[in-house]
Amino acid sequence: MLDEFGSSMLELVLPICFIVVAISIVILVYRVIVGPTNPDRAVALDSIGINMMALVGLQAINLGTDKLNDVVLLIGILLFIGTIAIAKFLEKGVIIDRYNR
Amino acid sequence: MIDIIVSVLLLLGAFFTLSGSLGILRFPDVYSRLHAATKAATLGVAGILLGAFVYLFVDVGIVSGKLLLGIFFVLITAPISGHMISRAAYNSGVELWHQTKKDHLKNELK
Amino acid sequence: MAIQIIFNVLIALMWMFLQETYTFLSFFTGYLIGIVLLFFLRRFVPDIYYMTRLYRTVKMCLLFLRELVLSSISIVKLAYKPTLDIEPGIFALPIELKSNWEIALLANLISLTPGTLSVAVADDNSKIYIHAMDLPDVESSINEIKETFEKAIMEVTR
Amino acid sequence: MNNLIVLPIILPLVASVIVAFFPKKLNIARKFSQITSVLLTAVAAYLAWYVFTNETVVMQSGGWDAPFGISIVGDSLSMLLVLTSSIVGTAAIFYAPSALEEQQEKFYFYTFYFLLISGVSGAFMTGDLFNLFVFFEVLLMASYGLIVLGNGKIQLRESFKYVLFNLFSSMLFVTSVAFIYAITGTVNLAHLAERVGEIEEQGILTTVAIVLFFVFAVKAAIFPLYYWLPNSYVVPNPVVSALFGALLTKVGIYSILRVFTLIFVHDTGVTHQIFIWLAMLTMLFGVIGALSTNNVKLIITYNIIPAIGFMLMGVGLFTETAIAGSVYYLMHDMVIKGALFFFIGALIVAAGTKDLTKMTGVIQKYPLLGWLFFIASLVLAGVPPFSGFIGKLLLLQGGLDQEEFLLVIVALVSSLLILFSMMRIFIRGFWGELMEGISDNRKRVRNLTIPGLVLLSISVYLGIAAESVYPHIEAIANMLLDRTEYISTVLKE
Amino acid sequence: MIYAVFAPLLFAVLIPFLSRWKDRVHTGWLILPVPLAIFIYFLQFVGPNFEPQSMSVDWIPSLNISLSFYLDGLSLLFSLLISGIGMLVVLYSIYYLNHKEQLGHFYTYLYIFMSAMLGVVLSDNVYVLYTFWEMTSISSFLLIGYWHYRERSRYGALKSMLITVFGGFSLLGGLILLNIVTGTTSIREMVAQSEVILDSPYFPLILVFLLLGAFTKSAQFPFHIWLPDAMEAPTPVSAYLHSATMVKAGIYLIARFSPIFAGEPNFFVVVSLFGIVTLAWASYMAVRQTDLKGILAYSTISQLGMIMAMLGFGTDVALFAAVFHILNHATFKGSLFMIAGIVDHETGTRDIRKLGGLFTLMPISGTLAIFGTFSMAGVPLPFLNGFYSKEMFFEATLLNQAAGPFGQFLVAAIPVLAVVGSIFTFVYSMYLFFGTFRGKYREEELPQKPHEAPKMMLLPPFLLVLGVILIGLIPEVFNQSLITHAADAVFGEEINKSIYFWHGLVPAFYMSLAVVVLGVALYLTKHKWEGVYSILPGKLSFNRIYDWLVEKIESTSNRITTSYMTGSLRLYMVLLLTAIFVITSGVLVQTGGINLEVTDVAPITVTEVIVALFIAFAAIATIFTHNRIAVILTVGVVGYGLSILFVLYRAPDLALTQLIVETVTVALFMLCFYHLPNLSKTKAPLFQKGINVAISVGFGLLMMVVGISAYNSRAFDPISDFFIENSYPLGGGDNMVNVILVDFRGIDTLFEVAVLFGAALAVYAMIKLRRNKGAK
Amino acid sequence: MEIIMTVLASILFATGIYNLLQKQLLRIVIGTVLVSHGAHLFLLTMSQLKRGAPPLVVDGVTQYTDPLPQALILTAIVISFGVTSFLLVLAYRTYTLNKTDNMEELRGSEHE
Ligand code: NA
Ligand code: NA
Repeated sequence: MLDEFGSSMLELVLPICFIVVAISIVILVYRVIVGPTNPDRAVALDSIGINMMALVGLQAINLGTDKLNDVVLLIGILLFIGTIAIAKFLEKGVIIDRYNR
Repeated sequence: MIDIIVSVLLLLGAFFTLSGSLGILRFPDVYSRLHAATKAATLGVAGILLGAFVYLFVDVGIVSGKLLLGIFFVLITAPISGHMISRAAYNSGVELWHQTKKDHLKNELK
Repeated sequence: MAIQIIFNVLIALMWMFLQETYTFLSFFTGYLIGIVLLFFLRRFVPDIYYMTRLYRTVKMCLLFLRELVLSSISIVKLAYKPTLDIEPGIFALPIELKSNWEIALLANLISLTPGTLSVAVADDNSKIYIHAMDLPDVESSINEIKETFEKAIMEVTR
Repeated sequence: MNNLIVLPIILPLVASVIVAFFPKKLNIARKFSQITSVLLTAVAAYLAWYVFTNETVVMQSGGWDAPFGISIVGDSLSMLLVLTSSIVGTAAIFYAPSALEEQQEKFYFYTFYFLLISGVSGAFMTGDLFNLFVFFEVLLMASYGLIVLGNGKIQLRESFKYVLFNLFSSMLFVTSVAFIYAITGTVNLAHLAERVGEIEEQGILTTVAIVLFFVFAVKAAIFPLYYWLPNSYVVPNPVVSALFGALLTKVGIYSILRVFTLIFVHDTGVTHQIFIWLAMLTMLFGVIGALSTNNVKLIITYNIIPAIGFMLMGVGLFTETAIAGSVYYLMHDMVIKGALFFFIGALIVAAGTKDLTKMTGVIQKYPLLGWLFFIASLVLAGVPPFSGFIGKLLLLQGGLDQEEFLLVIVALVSSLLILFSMMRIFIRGFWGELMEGISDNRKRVRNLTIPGLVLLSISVYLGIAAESVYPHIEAIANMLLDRTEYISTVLKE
Repeated sequence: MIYAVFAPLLFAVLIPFLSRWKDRVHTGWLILPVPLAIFIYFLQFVGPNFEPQSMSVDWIPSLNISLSFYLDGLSLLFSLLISGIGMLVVLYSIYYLNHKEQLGHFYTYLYIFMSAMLGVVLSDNVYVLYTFWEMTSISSFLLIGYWHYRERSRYGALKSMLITVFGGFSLLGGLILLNIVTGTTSIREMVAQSEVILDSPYFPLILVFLLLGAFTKSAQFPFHIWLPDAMEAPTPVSAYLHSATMVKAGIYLIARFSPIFAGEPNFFVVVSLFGIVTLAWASYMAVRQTDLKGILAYSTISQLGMIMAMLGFGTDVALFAAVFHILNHATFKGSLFMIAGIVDHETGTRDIRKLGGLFTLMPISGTLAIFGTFSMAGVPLPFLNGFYSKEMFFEATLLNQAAGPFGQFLVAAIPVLAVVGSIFTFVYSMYLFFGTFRGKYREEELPQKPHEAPKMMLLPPFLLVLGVILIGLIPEVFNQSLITHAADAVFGEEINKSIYFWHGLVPAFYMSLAVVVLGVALYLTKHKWEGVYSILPGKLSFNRIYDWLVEKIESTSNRITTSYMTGSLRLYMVLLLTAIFVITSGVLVQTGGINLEVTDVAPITVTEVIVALFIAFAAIATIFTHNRIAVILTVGVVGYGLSILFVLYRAPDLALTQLIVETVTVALFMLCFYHLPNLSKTKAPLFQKGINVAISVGFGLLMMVVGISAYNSRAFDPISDFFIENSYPLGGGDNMVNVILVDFRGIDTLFEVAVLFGAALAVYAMIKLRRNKGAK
Repeated sequence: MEIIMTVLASILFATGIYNLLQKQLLRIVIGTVLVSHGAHLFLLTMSQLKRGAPPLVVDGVTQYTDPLPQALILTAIVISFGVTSFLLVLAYRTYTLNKTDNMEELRGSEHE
């Protein structure tokens, strides 16, 4: 009885979560595009990645498969490396710019 | 029963995720946005992934170490990323919100 | 500590061999047995019992987790607040930790706590600059961090 | 034999990797490349001979039968072109040491060369549409590597445009594979041919076919998609230009020939009529380009375009004679374009300039070069009894047979203008008072002339001894028009 | 016979080696026996009982091209001219060109020509004929350009090549059509199918093609302009190619096909018209020339026009006269060229205004010139062969057939034009002789002091003049043994004509008389009416048109090409995309390929729509973002979004790959573009923006319509079931995509790696090469 | 869903082409990236979406999504990556050597 309720609840919750996460990504995309500063974009991009992990997790439940876990992990790793890289870049680039001025 | 736990985890996760995004959307400057990103969003994804882990473990019978690792990884890296970005932002001269009260760092640099 | 872990894993693997079942579950069981074994043999093994350290670590982690949840909630509150009546600011936190990775850890933990985000570390490692979402009182914030995180980290590392 | 047929693809790939290991040891790299190249030609010749005398050889890669695996099909057309390209390539390898700076050779010229040959052979031999895309990318990547070898301002500038055009057409390729897969559910050429034959709703199929045609048309430099070609071919070293001019555009036209004789023959009234119009415009605009400039290399480069028009003409006419003409022209043009670029490279070294207005009387110091260039010009313009004539004759026969009078007249006029464009070089550059500042490096000029001489001899042979070649070409044309042999051989029905 | 054709070619190959000893032995002597032997070979066929000969050797049988040679009267006549005059020209050239010249080149070209010309007149196969035909054009080109350091030589060479090869290509078209219509490549078999050809719908086209070939080669109006410039060639060449033989190839061609066309009204109108106009125009123009060879060139043109006109008349007398005149013209014109060459050689100039009074200094040459010029003028003397054929020509001009009003007009006009042309012929002939050998001797005008030429140099013109005289004295001998056979071949059946000196008071006689009388009158008053040349041709000269055309071809080509080959990537892209768009959508509409009836689609879910929306949003945003980092990150969003789609659409491997690729790409973007300037707000003009928008939107729409239509036109199940079923059992992997990649489609993967390998090396080379260059 | 994805792919094409038509090197390169995304999406969409489980063999599952296009896209993605990386470095080198990132200033009619 409880299990049945649970599974039907999950059936309802899952699409809701999907949509919520998707909307949340849209919001972040807006931030990426609008900025106004590059660190803002970096933050938003980083968060998009985090949300993507969430989305993939949801899809893993949806499909009942563990084959997507690689994707989750990979996003995590890439995101970290990517964000560090971008941050380093933003920092360095401007220092060089300063010298140029 | 387990499905209910999963559902709750998912809902919480989704809620935090959305909140984080809203924070990033609404907060006035990059530093405050970083607060939202490193906290709410991270917690959100941890919740959802935990939900996925539980679901796969109980309903499908798969122990997904990678998911756990993923959660762990996010928790570890999110603040580092946040730190890096904020430092980059500050060093590249991104201005604080006009209502910001104190800036000790500014004095330090001068 | 590393040696202890390796021992433990070896014990777990041996257990798997004995059981002839190569699943996560049997590994897990083996690992648990190893922990118990190591606990009893801890006098013969160099260094402190790693589970002790693990316990402290876990404690620290839980602390962070709690902080994380709390801070998230506070952020969420802000996110849904119709008007932003906050007073953000950057303040310097003097620190006692010396090694780089300790500082890094602290900086990260600070970032996870409510309302604070580490922005930079001073060149001489004496201070961490922290951005706070709402900064009515600098002193109390500094104390709070020093009491909780710095202490927890020291517990683990020293 | 079935598995040996991949040798022309695999051997150069292996050679490409091997030679990448000792790029700085030029002597070894040169010797290795020369030996491998000759060996490769021998292998290609043997395989071609085998296919000509026996039957089409199909290798189903990994042992997976078509349409599930990738079929490598060595039919007579493929093998003919593989052989021709390896011959041209070998000539280029012997030409390269004198043409390139050591620096350029060291930066993987030979690696890219073998990669190019591998891609070209693969494109000629693959029996799979998507795999064709992959081979296109291989040969394009190699060509990118070759084109940036100069690495000067201008090279890079033009390379950028070149890469961009090809990249775009590659993307269009993927897209049209998608469309075709949507309709037919397969990517194997033979299987496609079979399935397309059974489809009733053909309108969209024709459209998709045209999209695919444009993909090939960009690579083949057909009007109005050839803009990228002149500058990107004129800028690199002559040996690279020769490889490009002789091989790259030909892969495009080969693909058109293959796809529009094997698969999309359901609505020739639309598709092939478009080809005829485009063929005319290609000839005209190409030759107009050739007449527009005083840069000798650019003249040769522009002359690639009308030749493509001739080949497209045969596909458009779609009769046995015309197709045979296209195939003959294809083979001939690979050889003669290689030779011409070699000669032009030698001329530029000899005269020390590319500008026709600044060179005169070169023939007085370099008579061999002059005469070879003269003969090559005649070959190019389709003057008998050389190879160009046979192809042109067949195409004109096909055109007149189909009552495409305008097309034939355009073809004739462009032939004349091609000759004119070549004679401008001969008369203004080779004839006249001996210029000042002409190069004294006879040895280098000779080294740059000999490979072209070899190719030119082949070209002359192809014309005078056409009888030893033409029956095979006719058989190829027959095979192309009667698709059943290809389909049944590949699909083993 | 085949040896006769190829012997000169064979020697042409050897000549460069023989010419090594040119300082000791003049190369001409070494090779003189070749034409002599050929001449003797052909001479043996001459006689009243001549029977046509034929032989054939396979060349490209699968294309019906065989080296089949056919020797009938016509080809015999030509062969004799080619070898005979060839021999004389070689002999003459030995004295004309000294050993400091590039004799090897000269004789090589000449012998290639000899072979080619023999090939033209002996080939029975049209394609072989064509091959030799082009060879004559090319050897002529080389001979005209022999002194290529002269600007005029280069000009003349190019001109002759362009015009004759233009005709050659046209001829090729005609021959192919003939081949298609008759199904044979043999001329004899074509002639046998005359009816088929005349009834063919292609007939007018065939006629145009063939005539263009013939007219350009035989320098018919208005294609005659190349011939005067061809006089830049050494004089032996002018005598040989540009008067006696090559320019008659067009005549030969028409004569050869004459049995097919004779009597065809269109053929009559066109050929007669062009021939007679050429005759009149060129003889008129010849009078204006000041260069000896210029006069001779125009004279040749006019004589060729006369022969051509007669071929057009098609009557037995006309054809007979035509054949006869071919022979006569070769003799007197050949000798005159040689004399002109001698004069040039001895005096250093060919300008008739500077020449004069040479008879006393060069009596033998002068005497020979008398025979030549008077024969050419058609002076009625029994020992001048020119008169005989001229008289026959007049006879032939009096036609009574007429088809259509224009035909009738032409019939009326022909005799008039014939007489006019002949009058001018008379005038320039007189002018030529008297202007050179009589009148005032002006030593100061001449670059060098003239002497009589060496005897051996005089021998060739002498032999030709001997021909003039002999033909005049014993015409019937030549007629019975040679001319009549040739005329038969042209007419297609036997012609029995006799050649008499005196025909009685027939109209032709009065015409001849009128020519002589008016000719003398006009010659004497030449200086009074010369002003007419500034009105006609004036600026209408065809030379100007040719020059204008050549110049225009180059400049217009340049203008057209530079107008769109601007190097602007954007323009190229715009043109390319527009072309693809227009043609593809045209086909789409025309074939009715649009199929928007949605069938069999997957359910729409909100998440996917949202993801799609944000991808689209980000993609569009790239256009409006001007911060380079922002653009790069936005593109990163698109890529990440795509990998979300891959996750949602059950493609985990794709998602993984896309993620890695996207991240690395973004990193690379940052690396490469960080230091580049920020993206400026586009300052492009509004209409340019409009075009950009139109093209991108249009192309996107096209892709969309094609995509949807293709999707809805699914006709087969994909072949994937095989992979789904067999990946695990046969491929041994549970990841189907992986199994496909490494096993079923392993070649794709192998070469995908090859692409990466190439990319890596290319990038490395690009970066490293720079460093090395920088170090230098 | 396929229709929406087709539209999306077309939008990627359109925006990619718009970028290709711009002057700056960066925009042009970005255009190619977008177009290639569009092409890959077409390939995925045209083979029908969501018609079964991911193409990973699981006992008891018979309905799988078409694996072939996925394999093809994978190849295409990797190839595009190789070419794009090359193009990026090329663009960078072009910029540094020619001192401009404006394609209109990189027309060039001179050939050496
Ligand atoms: Na130019
Ligand atoms: Na010149």
